[in-house]
Amino acid sequence: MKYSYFPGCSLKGTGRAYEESLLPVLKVLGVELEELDDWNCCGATAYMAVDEVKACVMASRNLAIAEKAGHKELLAPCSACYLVLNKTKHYLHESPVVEAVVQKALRQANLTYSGNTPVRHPLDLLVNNVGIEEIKKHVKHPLKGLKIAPYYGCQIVRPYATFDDQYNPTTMDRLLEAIGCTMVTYPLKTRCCGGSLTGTLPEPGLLCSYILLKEAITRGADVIATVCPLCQFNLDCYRDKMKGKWGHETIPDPRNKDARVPVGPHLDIPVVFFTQLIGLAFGLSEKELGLQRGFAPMRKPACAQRQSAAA
Amino acid sequence: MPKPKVAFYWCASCGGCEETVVDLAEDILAVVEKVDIVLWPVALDFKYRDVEAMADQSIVATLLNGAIRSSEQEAMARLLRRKSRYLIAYGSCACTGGIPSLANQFPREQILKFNYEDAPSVVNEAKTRPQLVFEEEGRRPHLPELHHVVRSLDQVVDVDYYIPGCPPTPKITQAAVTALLDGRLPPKGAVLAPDIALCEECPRRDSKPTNVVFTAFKRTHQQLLDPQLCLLAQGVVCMGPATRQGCGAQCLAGNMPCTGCFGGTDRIKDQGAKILSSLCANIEPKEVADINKVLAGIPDPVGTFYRYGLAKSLLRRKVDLPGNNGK
Amino acid sequence: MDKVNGNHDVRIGFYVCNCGTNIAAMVDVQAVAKYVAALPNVVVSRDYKYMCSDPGQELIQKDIKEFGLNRIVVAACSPLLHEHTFRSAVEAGGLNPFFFHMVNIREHDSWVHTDRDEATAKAKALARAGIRRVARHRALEVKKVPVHPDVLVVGGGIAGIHAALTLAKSGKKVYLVEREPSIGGHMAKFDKTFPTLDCAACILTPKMSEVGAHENITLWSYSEVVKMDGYVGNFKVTVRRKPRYVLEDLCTGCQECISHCVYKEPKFPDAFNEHLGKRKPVYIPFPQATPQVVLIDPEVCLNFRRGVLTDKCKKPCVEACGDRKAIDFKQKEELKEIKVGTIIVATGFKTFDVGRMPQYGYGRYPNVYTALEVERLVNASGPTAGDVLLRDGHHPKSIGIIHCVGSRDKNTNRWCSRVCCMYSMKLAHLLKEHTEAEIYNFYIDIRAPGKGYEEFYDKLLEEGVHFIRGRVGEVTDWAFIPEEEGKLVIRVEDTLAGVVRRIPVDMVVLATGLEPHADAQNVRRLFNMSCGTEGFFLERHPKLAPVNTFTDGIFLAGCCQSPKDIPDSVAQAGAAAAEALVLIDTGHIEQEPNTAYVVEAECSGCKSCIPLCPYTAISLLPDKKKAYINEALCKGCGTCVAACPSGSIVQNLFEDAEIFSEIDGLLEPTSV
Amino acid sequence: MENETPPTSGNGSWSPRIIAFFCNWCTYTAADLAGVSRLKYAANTRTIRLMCSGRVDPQFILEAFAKGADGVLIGGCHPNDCHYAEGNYKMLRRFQLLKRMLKDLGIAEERFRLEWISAAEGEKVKSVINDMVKKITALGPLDLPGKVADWDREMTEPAPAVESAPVETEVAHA
Amino acid sequence: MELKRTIKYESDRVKGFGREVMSVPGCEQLEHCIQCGTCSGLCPLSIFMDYTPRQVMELTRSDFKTEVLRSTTIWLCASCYACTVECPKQIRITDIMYELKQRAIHEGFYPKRFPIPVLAQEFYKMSHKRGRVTENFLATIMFLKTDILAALGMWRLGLNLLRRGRFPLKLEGIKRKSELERMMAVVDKLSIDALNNGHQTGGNGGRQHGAH
Ligand SMILES: Cc1cc2nc3c(=O)[nH]c(=O)nc-3n(C[C@H](O)[C@H](O)[C@H](O)COP(=O)(O)OP(=O)(O)OC[C@H]3O[C@@H](n4cnc5c(N)ncnc54)[C@H](O)[C@@H]3O)c2cc1C
Ligand SMILES: Cc1cc2nc3c(=O)[nH]c(=O)nc-3n(C[C@H](O)[C@H](O)[C@H](O)COP(=O)(O)OP(=O)(O)OC[C@H]3O[C@@H](n4cnc5c(N)ncnc54)[C@H](O)[C@@H]3O)c2cc1C
Ligand code: SF4
Ligand code: SF4
Ligand code: SF4
Ligand code: SF4
Ligand code: SF4
Ligand code: SF4
Ligand code: SF4
Ligand code: SF4
Repeated sequence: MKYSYFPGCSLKGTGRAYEESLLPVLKVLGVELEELDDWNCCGATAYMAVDEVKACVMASRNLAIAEKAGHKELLAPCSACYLVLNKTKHYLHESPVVEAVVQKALRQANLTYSGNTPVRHPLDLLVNNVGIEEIKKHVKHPLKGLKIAPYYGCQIVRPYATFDDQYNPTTMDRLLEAIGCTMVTYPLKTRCCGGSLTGTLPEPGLLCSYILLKEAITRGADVIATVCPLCQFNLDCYRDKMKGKWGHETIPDPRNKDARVPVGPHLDIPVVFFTQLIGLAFGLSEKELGLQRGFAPMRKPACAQRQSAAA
Repeated sequence: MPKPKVAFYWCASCGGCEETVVDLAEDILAVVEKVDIVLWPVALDFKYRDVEAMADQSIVATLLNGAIRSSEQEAMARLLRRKSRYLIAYGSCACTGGIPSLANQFPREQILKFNYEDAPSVVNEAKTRPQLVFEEEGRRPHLPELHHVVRSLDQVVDVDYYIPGCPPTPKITQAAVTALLDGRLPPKGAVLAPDIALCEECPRRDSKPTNVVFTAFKRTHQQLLDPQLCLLAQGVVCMGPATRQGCGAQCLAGNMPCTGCFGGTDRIKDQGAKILSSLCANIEPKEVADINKVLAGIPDPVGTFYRYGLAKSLLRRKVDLPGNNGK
Repeated sequence: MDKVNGNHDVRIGFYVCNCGTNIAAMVDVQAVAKYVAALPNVVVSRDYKYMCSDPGQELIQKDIKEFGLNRIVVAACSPLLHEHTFRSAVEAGGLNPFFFHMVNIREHDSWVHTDRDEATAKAKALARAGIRRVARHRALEVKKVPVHPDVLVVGGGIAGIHAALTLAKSGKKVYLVEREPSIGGHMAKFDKTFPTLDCAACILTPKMSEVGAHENITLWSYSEVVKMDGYVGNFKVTVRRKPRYVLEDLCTGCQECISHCVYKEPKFPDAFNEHLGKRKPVYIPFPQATPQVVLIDPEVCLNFRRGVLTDKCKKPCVEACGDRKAIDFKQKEELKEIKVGTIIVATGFKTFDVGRMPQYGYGRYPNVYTALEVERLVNASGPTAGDVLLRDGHHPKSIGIIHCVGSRDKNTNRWCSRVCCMYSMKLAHLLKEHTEAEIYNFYIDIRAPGKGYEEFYDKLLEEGVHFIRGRVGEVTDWAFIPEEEGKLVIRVEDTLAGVVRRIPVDMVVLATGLEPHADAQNVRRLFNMSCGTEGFFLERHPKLAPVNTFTDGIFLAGCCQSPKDIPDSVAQAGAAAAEALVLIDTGHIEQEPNTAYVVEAECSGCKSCIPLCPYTAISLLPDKKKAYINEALCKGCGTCVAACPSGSIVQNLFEDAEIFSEIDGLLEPTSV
Repeated sequence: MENETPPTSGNGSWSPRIIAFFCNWCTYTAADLAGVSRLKYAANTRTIRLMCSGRVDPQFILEAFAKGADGVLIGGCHPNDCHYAEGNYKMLRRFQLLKRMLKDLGIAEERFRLEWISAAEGEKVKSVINDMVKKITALGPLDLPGKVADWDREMTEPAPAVESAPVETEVAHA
Repeated sequence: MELKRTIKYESDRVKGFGREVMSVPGCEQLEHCIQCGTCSGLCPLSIFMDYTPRQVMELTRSDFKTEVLRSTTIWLCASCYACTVECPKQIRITDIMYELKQRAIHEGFYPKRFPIPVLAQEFYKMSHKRGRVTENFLATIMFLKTDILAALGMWRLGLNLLRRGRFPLKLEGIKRKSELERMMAVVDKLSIDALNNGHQTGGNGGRQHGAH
C-alpha cells in the first residue's frame, strides 16, 4: 500500500534526523510514501491559541490534498501534526458550523474534504500494518543489551488514543524489543516534555524535560527513544542549561545502592528517534540515519554490538 | 327478465379505476352478459339528458369513482344517487378523497394560479383562466366551477357501499359485483374488503421481529431495501398496519411499502392518526431533540399518512383556508 | 343520533351532589339536574345534599329498583375520592359496579371557578359527557388472583438474610437462593462496620446461623435462578444447584477432609480473602460460612482435570470423611422447580473494577490496594490475622486513601456510591489503630448523611487523620526529590488551600465505588424488572414505592436497587418483606378491570404493540400469529390501545368508544 | 405564579373550549389538588381522565378539534415519573410529530399543548390553563364544525348526515 | 510588605463572560465542573501557575474575566491533554485554555514582550504568510521581539544546531501561497459575520478585535 506522507515543518528543520531515518527504514520494509503536494503547516498548537478555526482550515487543506492524491491513508510522523490533523477531523465531525466554514474555504482552492482519510502515525503503521514479525525479518544487527527508556510524549495518545493505550502505551516497546533492545520501566512515557515552553519560558519548560531525562537515568536507561521531533529537541538540545540549573542534584548511584552521585554528568544520555534505532538494527549506517545530528552521541554498547556483528 | 342496469361513472379521478374495470378482462364479459351497462362515459358516449330521462332508482347499481371537486361532479353525483338503487363509492378517491384530496392543503386560488400561470410547463402570458361562462360565436357555454374543498362521495350524497383501493383490485371488484348480482349484500355502509389490517396478508409479516423500535425513518430511496424483511423493521414507513387488507400486498411484492390506499379498518376514525400513534410510540430516543431527529425522517406527515384519505380524515382539510366563495 | 344513546335498554339515573354548599354555591345544581333530565336515556335526574352519605347512597339503590335503572352517573367530587364508594353502592343496588361513572364538578369545577354561569355550563357539559359515556359501559368483573404463600429471596447478603428471616419468623416458607457457597455477601468480609464500629461478624454470624437453622427457610447456596414464569401470586421458578461434590445433608462441617487433602499447604488463591490468602481444593469459604458445608473446587482438585472427573487422586479426603460419606465426586448439577407467590431480589452489588482506572497504579504497584482487600487485611480472621503487612513485606508508615474511585466520574460511573466516604473513614480509623501510620484521605466531598456519621467524621479529624479535598490525579513511583524515593507518590491539588501537592506514601487504598453486577441485565430480564440508566434495578417509585418493581409481586432490597449502607439495606429488606406479607396475608390480588385485550379476529399480527408494554404483557401467539395480552400482567396504562394501528385492542373502562362519546358529549353545544 | 385573576368569558361573548386529557396519577391528581387548594382558574377546560398519557390516542385529539374544541391540553407525569414507566415518553413522541402535522394543517401551535404536571403541582395546573386560555383567546375561535358547515355551503344541497364511523363497536366487541 | 486587595466584589465580574466561553463548541461541559482538582493534580505545569487549572475553570465560570485572562496559567498550559482525558466531568480543559488564550490575545490581555503569545502570533503570521514554519527563524523573531538578551543567551544552541545541520538557513514556504490567502479570507469574512450574528452575550463580555 502506498501512503501519503505529511512531513510537517519540523522534519524539514530541527527534526530532520527523524525523516532521514524514517524514510530508509520504511523503504527497507517496502512501504511506499508519496510526499503530499505543496503541504502546508499543520496548524500546530501555537496556531490554535490564536485562531482555532483557521488552524482547522490549515489542517483541512492538507487533509483535502491527501484525499485528492487518492491514497487511502495519510502518514504524519510528527506528534503535533498527528494530533492537529486528528483533532481537526474530530472537530469537523462534531461541529457542522466549523465544517461549513472549512468547506467554504476549501472551495477557494478547488478542494473538498469528505473525512475519509485516516491519519496514521508511523508507530501505528509499523506495528499494525507492517507487523512485528515482518520487522524482525529485516533485523541484521540486533541491539542486544541496549537499555531503552521509551518516551512517547503526550500528543499521540491524548486525547485521541486510537492505536495505543493512553496510560501505558506499548507499541514502541514492542518494536524496540523486536530489534533486541531491553526496555526499562519508565513511568513517564507520556508525561509532557514542556512543549514549546522550553523556548518561551525556560524555567517551567526545561524542568519538564529535565524530569524526563533524570528519571530515565535513574531507571538505568542507556538511551531515550522518542517519536516526536519537539520532544527530541527539548530533551536533546538544552542539556547545557539543565546542567547549569540542576546538575548538582543527586541521584542514587546506579552502581552502589547506598551512595548518591550528582546527576550532571549523567545527563548526556542520548535521545534518539525510534526509527534511528530500527535503522541501526537494519544495518543502515549512522550517517544515513542522521545519528550525528544528536547533541549527545550514542554510547558504546550498541555500536560495539554492531561492529562485532559486522566483524 | 330484463338484465339489471348498471352504471359506471367517474368524477375527479385519474382513470386508473376505470382501468381496473377493464382489467376484469374475461370476467367482464361474464358481467356484461348478466348486466346492462347503461352509462360508462369512458367507453360509451352519453348526454346528461339521457340519464335525467331514466326513472328514479332504475339503475340497480352505480359504481362511481373519483372525488367530488366541481359543481358538475356534485350534480352528477346527486343525479346518479337519485337514479340508482345502490350507489357504490369505487376507489380511494370516491371512498376517502384519494390523491386529489391532498389539494385540501391548499387554497383553490393557489392551485388555479399554479396550474394556469406558474407551472413550469405552462405558457400563458395573458394569464387566462377558465371562466364559468363565456361568450363565443353567440353561444354561452357554461363550465363547471371548481370547488374549494375536495370531498369524498359520501360527503356529498348518501353512499351504500365502499370498494376501496387505488385502484381497487379486480378481485375485490369482481367479488363485489358478484355479491351485488347475487343479492348477498352486507349491511348498508359496509366497506367491501376484509376488515383486518394488511400485515395479516403481507408475505413479510413473519420476518418482523417483536421488538422493532425506530432509531431513524428512512425513505425508500435512501437505502437498499431487503425484499424479504418487513419494511418497518428496516425503518421504512409502511402504512400496512393501519391499512385494510384486500390488495394482496402488491406493493410489498414490488418491494415498496404500503402507502395506505385501502384506508383504515372500521374500528378507527382516522388512519393517519393511528399510524402516527403507532410509529411514534415505538421511537427509541427520549429526549426531544433526539426524538425530532428521528422524526425528521418523516418530512411530510400529511402527505405520508393521508395520501389517500385527507378528505375523510377527522380534520378533512387545512383549517385556515377559505371555503365557499361567499355563498 | 347514535344507536347506543337511542337504545331504550339503557336507563340512566343521574345524581348531582350539592356537597353542602361546596358545589351548590358555585354550580346551579338544580339547573344541571333539569338539563340532564332532558337528555336521551335519562330516566331519573336529581340533585341531593350529600350523595356520599348513607341516605344519598340509598337514594340510588332505591331508584335502581323503582325505575329499573341500569346505568348510574354521579356528578360530585373527584372519582379518586369516592368512585369506590359509589361503585359499591351501585353494586349493593344490584347492578354491576362498572355501570357507573363519576363526574368531577367539585375539585375541577365549583372549587376552582368564580363565575356561577360558567361553572354551571361546565357542569352541564361534564354531566352530558358522563351520560354519553355511561351508556357505553359494560359489565366488568374484578378479578381475584390467589397468592401462593411461599416466597423466594434471591441473594443472601445482609439484605436477603434479613428479608428471609423476617418472613420466616412470620411463619412463611422461604427459599433463599445464594450464588456463592455461603451466604453473608459483602458484609461477611468486613472487620468492623461504620459508624459504630461494631464487629461485622458479631452482628452477622448469629443471623446467618439463624437462617441455616430456621425450619421455614430452605437455603440453597451455590445456586442460581435460571428461569421464571408466571405472574404475581403464581410464579414458577427454576433454580440450578451447582455441584459442590459434597452432600449437604451428610457433611457435618468438621473439616477433616480439608486437613487430610493431598495438598498439605493451601495453594490456591482464596476469593473470599480477595486473593490475599490461599486455600485448598477442598475448602470452606470462611469459618462462619453458612451452610457449614465444605465444597470441592473441580478446577484445582487433583481428582478432576479441567473440571472433568479423572479419579487420579488417592482421595484422602474421602477417607477422612469416613462413615459420614459426605463426599460425592459424582454429584451432578440439579434443576429444582418451585412455586412461589412473591419474590424478593437482593442480589447486591459488585465493587468497581480498578483496572479501569490504571492511573492509580493498581496491579502495577504492589502496595496499591482496594478497599475490600484492606477490609480483609485489617480483619483478625483475615489472611494476615489483622496485621497490616504490605505485599512488599513492610508495614506502612503513611497511607493514602483515595475516595470516589469509579464514582462521580463520567469516564466510569457517574453516581455517588454513598458508602465509600464512610467506609474510607472507617478504614482510616482501623488502619491508624493497626499501624499508627500517617493517614491521608483524598476526597471530593465528604458525604456523611447518616445517624452518627458526621460525628464519626469529626472523631477522625480528632484522631489526626488528614483530609485533603482534591481528586487524585495519579499515583506514581518516580521521585522528584529524594524523600520520595522508594515511595508511591500521590499528586493532588489541595483545593481548599489552592496548591498542588505531591505526597509520598507507603500504601494506597482505593475506595472503589459500588456498581451493578456484571450480570444485572440478565437478572433483570429473568425477573422482568427494569434497570435505571446506571444498571441498578429500578424501583416503581423512588419515594413512594422504593421496594416495589414494575412487576407486581417482585420486590427489591439492598444494594441491587442502589448503593446503600447496611442500615438502609436492612430497613429496605424489612420493607420488602412487609410488602410480600401484605400480598400473602390478603391471600389474593384484586385487579382493577381496566386491563386491555386484543380482539383476536381483528388483529393483523403487525406486532407494533408488543414492544410498547412496560410489563411485557403482550406477546405473539406463535400459532395464530396474533397479539395476545396476558391480563394478569397488564396494568391498564392503555399505551398499546392508543398505538394499535388497526384499532384491535380494547381497554376495559377506557374503550375508544367511551372516550369518543365523552369528547363528543363535552363539545356538543349546550342548548339550555 | 403571579396572582392574576383568571380570564372569564364575560357575558355571552366567545370563550375558548379546551379539552384536557389528564393522566390519573399525576395531572388529574394535581387538578384535584388545585381544587382542594381553592386555586382559581379559567373555566374553559373540560377534563377527560385517562390512566396514562400513553393512552392518549391522536384520534382523540383530532376528534376534539373536529367536534369544536379550540384547544387540546394533555397532562402527564414528568419524565421518569410515569406510573407506567414510559407512557409519557410515548405521548411525548406522538406529540412532537402531531404538533408538526397540526401546524401543516393550519392549527396554531398554541392550541395543542403537552405539559408534565406532577401530582403536587396544582399551581401549575392553574398557570398552564390560564396561560393557554389567554393565548387561545387571543387567537380567536377555531370552530371546525362551523368551518365545515361554511365550506359545505358551496354545495347545492346540504351534506348527508354522516354517522360516525365505528357505530358497530358494541356489536364487534361484545 | 505590599498589601493587595483580595476580596472580590460583584463589580469585578464581567457578567456573561463565563456563559460566553461555555457557548463555544467544545467548552460547554464547563458548566458541570465540581472543582475536584483532578486537572491541577495532573497538570505538569501547575508547579508554576498562579492559578491552578481548577481555579481558572471556576474563575471563568464565575465571570472573573480579568483575573483569568491575566493569569499565567493559560500561557503555561502546554496542551498535553493530561487533564482533559481525566476530568471526571469530561470537561475539555485544554480546549478551554485555547479559548482563553485566543481571547487574551484578541483583547491584548498580556504583558508586552511576554514570549508565549508573541510566539503564538508570530507562528500564526509565518504560517499564514508562508504556509510553513521554519522554527529557527521563528525563535529568532520571537527573541528579538521579547528579550534580546535571551536571544544572545541562545547563541550557543544556535551554533550547535548549525553545526549539526539542524539550523536551516532558508525560509520554507509553500508554492501556492495565494490559494491559502484566499482560503483565509473566506474565514475572516465568515467569522466576522458569525461574531456579528452574536453567539456572544454582548455588552462588555463581547470579544473585541485588536489589542487594547
Ligand atoms: C469496602 C466496603 C466497606 C463497607 N463498609 C460498610 C460499613 O462499615 N457499614 C455499612 O453499613 N456498610 C458498609 N458497606 C456497604 C455494605 O457492603 C452494603 O450496604 C451491604 O453489603 C449491602 O448488602 P446486600 O445484601 O444488598 O448486598 P451484598 O452484600 O452484595 O449481597 C448480595 C448477595 O447476593 C448474592 N448474589 C448476587 N447475585 C446473585 C444471583 N444472581 N443469584 C443468587 N445470589 C446472588 C451475592 O453472592 C451476595 O451474597 C461497605 C461496602 C464496601 C464495598
Ligand atoms: C425543608 C425540607 C424539605 C424536604 N424536602 C424533601 C424532599 O424534597 N425529598 C425528600 O425525600 N425528603 C425531603 N425532606 C425530608 C422529609 O420531610 C422527611 O423524610 C419526611 O417528611 C419524613 O416523614 P416522617 O413521616 O418520618 O415524619 P414527619 O413528616 O415529620 O411526620 C411525623 C408526623 O407525626 C406527628 N406526630 C409527632 N409527634 C406525635 C405524637 N407524639 N403523637 C402523634 N403524632 C405525632 C406529626 O404531627 C407528623 O404528622 C425535606 C425536609 C425538610 C425539612
Ligand atoms: S382511486 Fe386511485 S386509481 Fe382510482 S381514480 Fe383515484 S387515484 Fe385513480
Ligand atoms: S408493516 Fe408493512 S411490510 Fe411490515 S408486515 Fe406490515 S404490511 Fe408488511
Ligand atoms: S360525594 Fe363528594 S361532593 Fe358529594 S358530599 Fe360527598 S364529598 Fe361532597
Ligand atoms: S460516598 Fe464519598 S467517596 Fe463514595 S462516591 Fe460518594 S463522594 Fe465519592
Ligand atoms: S394497556 Fe399498558 S400494561 Fe396493558 S398490555 Fe397495553 S401497554 Fe401493557
Ligand atoms: S398493534 Fe394491533 S394489530 Fe398490531 S399486533 Fe398489536 S393488536 Fe394486533
Ligand atoms: S478535573 Fe474537571 S471537574 Fe475537576 S476541577 Fe478540573 S475541570 Fe473541574
Ligand atoms: S493540557 Fe494544559 S492545563 Fe491540561 S494538564 Fe496539560 S498543561 Fe496542564
